[in-house]
Amino acid sequence: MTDDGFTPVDLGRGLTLPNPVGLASGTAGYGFELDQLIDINRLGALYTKGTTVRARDGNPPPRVAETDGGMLNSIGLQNPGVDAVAAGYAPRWRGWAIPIIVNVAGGSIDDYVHCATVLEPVAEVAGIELNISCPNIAEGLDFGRDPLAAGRLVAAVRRVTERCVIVKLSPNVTDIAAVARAVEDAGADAVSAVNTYIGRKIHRASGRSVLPLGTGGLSGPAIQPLALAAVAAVCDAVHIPVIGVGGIVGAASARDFLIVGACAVQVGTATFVNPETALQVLDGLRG
Amino acid sequence: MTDDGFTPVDLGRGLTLPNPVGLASGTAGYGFELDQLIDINRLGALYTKGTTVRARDGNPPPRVAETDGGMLNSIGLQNPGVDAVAAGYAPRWRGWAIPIIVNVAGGSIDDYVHCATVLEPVAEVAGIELNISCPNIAEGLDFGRDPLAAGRLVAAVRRVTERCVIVKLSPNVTDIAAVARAVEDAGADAVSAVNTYIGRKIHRASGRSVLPLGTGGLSGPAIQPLALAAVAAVCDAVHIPVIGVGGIVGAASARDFLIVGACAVQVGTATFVNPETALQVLDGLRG
Amino acid sequence: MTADLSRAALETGEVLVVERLGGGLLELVARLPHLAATAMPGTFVQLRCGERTTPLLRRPFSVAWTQDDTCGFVFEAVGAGTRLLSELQPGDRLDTLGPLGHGFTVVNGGPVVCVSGGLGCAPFPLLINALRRRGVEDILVLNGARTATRLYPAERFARPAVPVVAEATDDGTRGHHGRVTDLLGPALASHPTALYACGPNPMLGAVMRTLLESGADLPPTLEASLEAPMGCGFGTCLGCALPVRAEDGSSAWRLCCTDGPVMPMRDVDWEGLSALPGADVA
Amino acid sequence: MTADLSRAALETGEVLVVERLGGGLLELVARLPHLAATAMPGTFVQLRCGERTTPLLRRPFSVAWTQDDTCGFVFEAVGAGTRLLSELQPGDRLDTLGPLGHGFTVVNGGPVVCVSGGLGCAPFPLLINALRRRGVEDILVLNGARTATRLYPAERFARPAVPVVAEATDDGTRGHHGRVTDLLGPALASHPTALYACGPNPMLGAVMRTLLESGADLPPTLEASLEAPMGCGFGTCLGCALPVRAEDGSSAWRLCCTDGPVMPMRDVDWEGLSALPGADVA
Ligand SMILES: Cc1cc2nc3c(=O)[nH]c(=O)nc-3n(C[C@H](O)[C@H](O)[C@H](O)COP(=O)(O)OP(=O)(O)OC[C@H]3O[C@@H](n4cnc5c(N)ncnc54)[C@H](O)[C@@H]3O)c2cc1C
Ligand SMILES: Cc1cc2nc3c(=O)[nH]c(=O)nc-3n(C[C@H](O)[C@H](O)[C@H](O)COP(=O)(O)OP(=O)(O)OC[C@H]3O[C@@H](n4cnc5c(N)ncnc54)[C@H](O)[C@@H]3O)c2cc1C
Ligand SMILES: Cc1cc2nc3c(=O)[nH]c(=O)nc-3n(C[C@H](O)[C@H](O)[C@H](O)COP(=O)(O)O)c2cc1C
Ligand SMILES: Cc1cc2nc3c(=O)[nH]c(=O)nc-3n(C[C@H](O)[C@H](O)[C@H](O)COP(=O)(O)O)c2cc1C
Ligand code: FES
Ligand code: FES
Repeated sequence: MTDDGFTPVDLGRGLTLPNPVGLASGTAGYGFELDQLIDINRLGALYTKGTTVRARDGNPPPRVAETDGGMLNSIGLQNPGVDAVAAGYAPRWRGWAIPIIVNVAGGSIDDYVHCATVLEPVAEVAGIELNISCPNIAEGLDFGRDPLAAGRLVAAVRRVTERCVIVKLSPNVTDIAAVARAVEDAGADAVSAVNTYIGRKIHRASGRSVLPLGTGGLSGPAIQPLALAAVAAVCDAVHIPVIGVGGIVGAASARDFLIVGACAVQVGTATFVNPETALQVLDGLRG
Repeated sequence: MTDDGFTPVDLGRGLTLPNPVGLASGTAGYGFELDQLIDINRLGALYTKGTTVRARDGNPPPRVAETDGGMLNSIGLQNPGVDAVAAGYAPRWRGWAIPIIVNVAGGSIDDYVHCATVLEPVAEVAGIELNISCPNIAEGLDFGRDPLAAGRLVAAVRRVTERCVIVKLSPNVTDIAAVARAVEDAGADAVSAVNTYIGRKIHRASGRSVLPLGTGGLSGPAIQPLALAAVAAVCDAVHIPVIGVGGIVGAASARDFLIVGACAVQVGTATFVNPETALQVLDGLRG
Repeated sequence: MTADLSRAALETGEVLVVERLGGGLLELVARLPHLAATAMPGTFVQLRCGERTTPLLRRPFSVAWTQDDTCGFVFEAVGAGTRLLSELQPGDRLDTLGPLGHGFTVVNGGPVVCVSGGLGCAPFPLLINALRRRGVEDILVLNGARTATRLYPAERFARPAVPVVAEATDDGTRGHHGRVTDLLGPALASHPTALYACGPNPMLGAVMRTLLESGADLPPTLEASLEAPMGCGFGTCLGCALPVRAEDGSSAWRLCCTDGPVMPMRDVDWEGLSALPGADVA
Repeated sequence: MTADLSRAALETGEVLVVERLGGGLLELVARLPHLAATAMPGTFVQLRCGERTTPLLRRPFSVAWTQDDTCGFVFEAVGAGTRLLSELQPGDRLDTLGPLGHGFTVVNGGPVVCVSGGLGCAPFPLLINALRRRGVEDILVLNGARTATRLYPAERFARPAVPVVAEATDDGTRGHHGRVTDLLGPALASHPTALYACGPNPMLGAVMRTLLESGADLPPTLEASLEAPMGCGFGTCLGCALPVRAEDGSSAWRLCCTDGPVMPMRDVDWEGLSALPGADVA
């Protein structure tokens, strides 16, 4: 038990989260904004914005749109590139108590391997989360929707890193359990589920899609029952730790994921509504 | 144009809907309740409750549970069996202006073929909708999640019926367009999309799943952006008519489906909230 | 068989009063001429709680009483829907669908016993009024609740003439210290022609068990108003199944919303019902 | 570069006044000591509209003015969120996150021109107050709206001393009959040190175009408060991108919420901005 009253969460390869509540990728940047708003170091993990080999400008706006109980996003992986993260951001994480897990995205196995290689010597990086499930870039879903491809990707990354490798699964598949098993077999230390659901919104005045690529990723409370079903299926399928994410707005919706077998959770969209949500989840889970 | 000001919707094989707004399967029974509450004969189609070879008692309760902007159901295809529908219900439809499309479900190709055969001589049946996507029975999703199986099923049914065959697609797949193409190639006259999304809810007092099978099907406004994305993908993939369904609550959310290429829509869960929703959609689309 | 929904209608009424009775009980009065004219004892109404998509579904409530063109409802804020109802103000609109369901059999002669647990009080004023109009005067209400403040006030069970109300509280703060079922024994001594019960499903099961264990003859009319989570309230979603014993003794489902909510207590599969997670799963 | 959020805080205030100004404009006053003490001209606050999950996200609003421990906001009910705000009553709680964003550069000497289109009036009272405290008295407000009732009242742009307000309405019901941009020419004749603009993005583009076409020297301080749909408001979602011209002339995105909402008008890629579907896509 930590001071906070939680049993640490062992994700393998030396990565132990002080508690089960983390900030989901893409909803907390690289931590520097939220660090000014909340006591970020009380949390269990920070999953960074998806990071790619080269800097990406992201998609044209509008990039967000609201739906019933949820939001669509089409950020397009805007990020400064892995070198800037390793060289520029990592030093700023020095001394942070919260484990930093860098979310990595790419269009090819080489991309992921390159990012993992760059991050390997960076002491401030506690682990990497392979985002094989971003619906907002052309090549974003290929790995996440095919167990074989996902397995190959994980095996390749496994070869270049001793860090804990978490694989972020896409829910936009027929059988998420099959993808989970494939990445487990290929050497993933843990899986996180789920990324966003492919959704579309029509701008009613013009009859055109709101988001520039037509579709975007749906997150928020609307997807919580879907994410919960997906995470339960993953928990039944694998033996490695499972991190639940999707529509968490408070301790009750977070506990649902622990009940179905997840060992930790990530708070995403709810942080936008209230930056303190993850801390409230933490306090609520203990209480 | 009909009196109502709509261009009739030609679904093929002689099935022409007087207007694009129908009542979705499982949310309007066999029409006899709603006929007492609304002017059902103004609507474009009634898709009946999923009907099977033999009568089914359905799942143990609780069978419905609410979520943010949606509801989960696990009815388990309670229905009186196709013989009772053909012999007992069809005569009561005589004289109804609204086309009756019988939604058919089963666990094997033989089941579907049997139902289609029984319904074939029934004059009051305007078409059949093959439900290959019910998440609430053990065998319910097999056909809907595999393009090959779906194609084989449709081909078999095609051989025994001259009726218009609509195939109701499952959204719980990696590639809904592939399933749509497969059923088009196998001879389906039209497709409807989507059925419900697999979801789970935890009963927080007990920590157990609310629904008896653990999971159920999510419907309602929460899924509208997801259904819209799925229907757009189907419209891009096939040349046969596409009927959009999922989360429609009024004319605006219905029009979204027409904009992405659907030729008709079905109103489901919203009918529970307001039995007049489909009529309001109809009036709103015209207006 | 298709339910008779010929009286059911959408009606938007005006909220007239939202009265806090203490202990969390609220009485909502609204002008609803159609519902007031057509609601039968034990029927219910589907109320829309707020105008947004969360909470999505309507919520079922017994029609507690009707007077001229107004209706009364008794409830408590237990979740999102009832919380929204509790925030209504006079002048606000109330979106209703009703009357729905199969109500109580109103007998022609007494004595009659009404057994209420908690919010189970709700259908009884309307029932008692109907009984009185049939000339039934010998009406005994057994009213149980957790604590005194949560007892629906005796004088509200019927206006103007209050029936005999025997009260029980779990904590002994008013009336009998114990369960409302403890009061059944003496009540049965009068050989009632009818016993009507309403309350949480487990309480109804306890009533049935107590009746059977008492060895007394069961009243010829023996009915309970049951609860189930509802999707539609009018028989199309098939979401509100309750277990009953079919004529041949086998188990079957009946719909709470159209076969019930009032069912003959003899028909209910109480064992099956108690094995279910209960209505509080919503 | 990471945004400076050191002053931003969650603060739950109390609604004091919800005033209907006519034409659909509302002025909301709430006790928010932290925000009142820290808001700078042109910064904004993220307001939670209702307590439910629909509408899910907060909505951005300019801090219109502050006085002691209260803040004023000016808005209009255009959608679900603002409708909920418009239904607030004195005594209700208001959940805020702010101050956020990068505000106006408050110059030290005039003349100064403020250009407002529609609800673009919102940030100006606070800005004018700050200018006055720096000794700037020569302030001209150009205020445009569709129709007279939708003009933010001139006397509210600054208290107690009203600045000079020139008005324009599309329908000619008050002031100049035409666009607010028609008033720019004469205003520029005074060689303002600063021009501040706020309004819908297309109106801001029109201001820039008019300035460039006028051939007059551009004011040294030339800033606009822009709009974008926002996910978070504090720089983490990257949802609020706006097109700017980078130093090397190439196109780039800047975040409305942290790089803006106030941006140098010279930097904005007005062509890129006008090619976007616009903020009204939310
Ligand atoms: C035919 C019928 C008549 C009813 N009449 C009344 C009445 O007159 N007065 C009254 O106070 N209540 C009555 N109820 C129960 C009432 O419908 C629920 O309290 C209400 O739906 C709760 O809604 P909510 O959004 O506040 O709670 P939710 O957030 O939906 O759930 C909170 C809690 O409410 C209870 N609940 C939810 N749905 C139901 C349900 N369908 N049946 C029983 N309990 C439920 C559960 O305990 C649950 O844990 C009746 C129920 C039925 C089926
Ligand atoms: C920095 C900033 C400051 C603002 N200050 C004010 C202010 O002081 N007063 C005021 O009335 N409005 C202001 N707005 C606009 C305000 O945020 C929107 O009107 C509001 O979000 C609409 O919410 P809604 O739920 O009512 O409408 P929605 O249902 O979300 O949308 C309805 C309509 O509102 C508009 N809208 C929605 N979101 C935005 C957005 N982020 N930016 C611009 N327009 C939008 C669109 O026209 C849309 O069609 C500001 C916007 C920004 C970005
Ligand atoms: C604006 C936004 C950006 C996101 N960016 C990423 C990303 O870069 N990498 C990733 O793996 N997931 C990303 N996600 C997905 C979230 O991490 C999370 O899986 C998803 O939003 C579901 O959780 P929620 O409902 O709590 O938001 C993003 C989500 C949002 C809303
Ligand atoms: C209670 C319920 C029962 C349903 N039963 C069936 C069914 O028997 N057959 C079928 O094809 N779809 C069934 N559906 C799915 C609906 O027809 C529809 O595809 C889905 O609910 C999405 O639409 P909605 O969001 O408008 O409800 C059912 C849906 C609900 C809510
Ligand atoms: S609630 Fe829908 S059938 Fe009873
Ligand atoms: S609104 Fe989230 S980054 Fe600007």
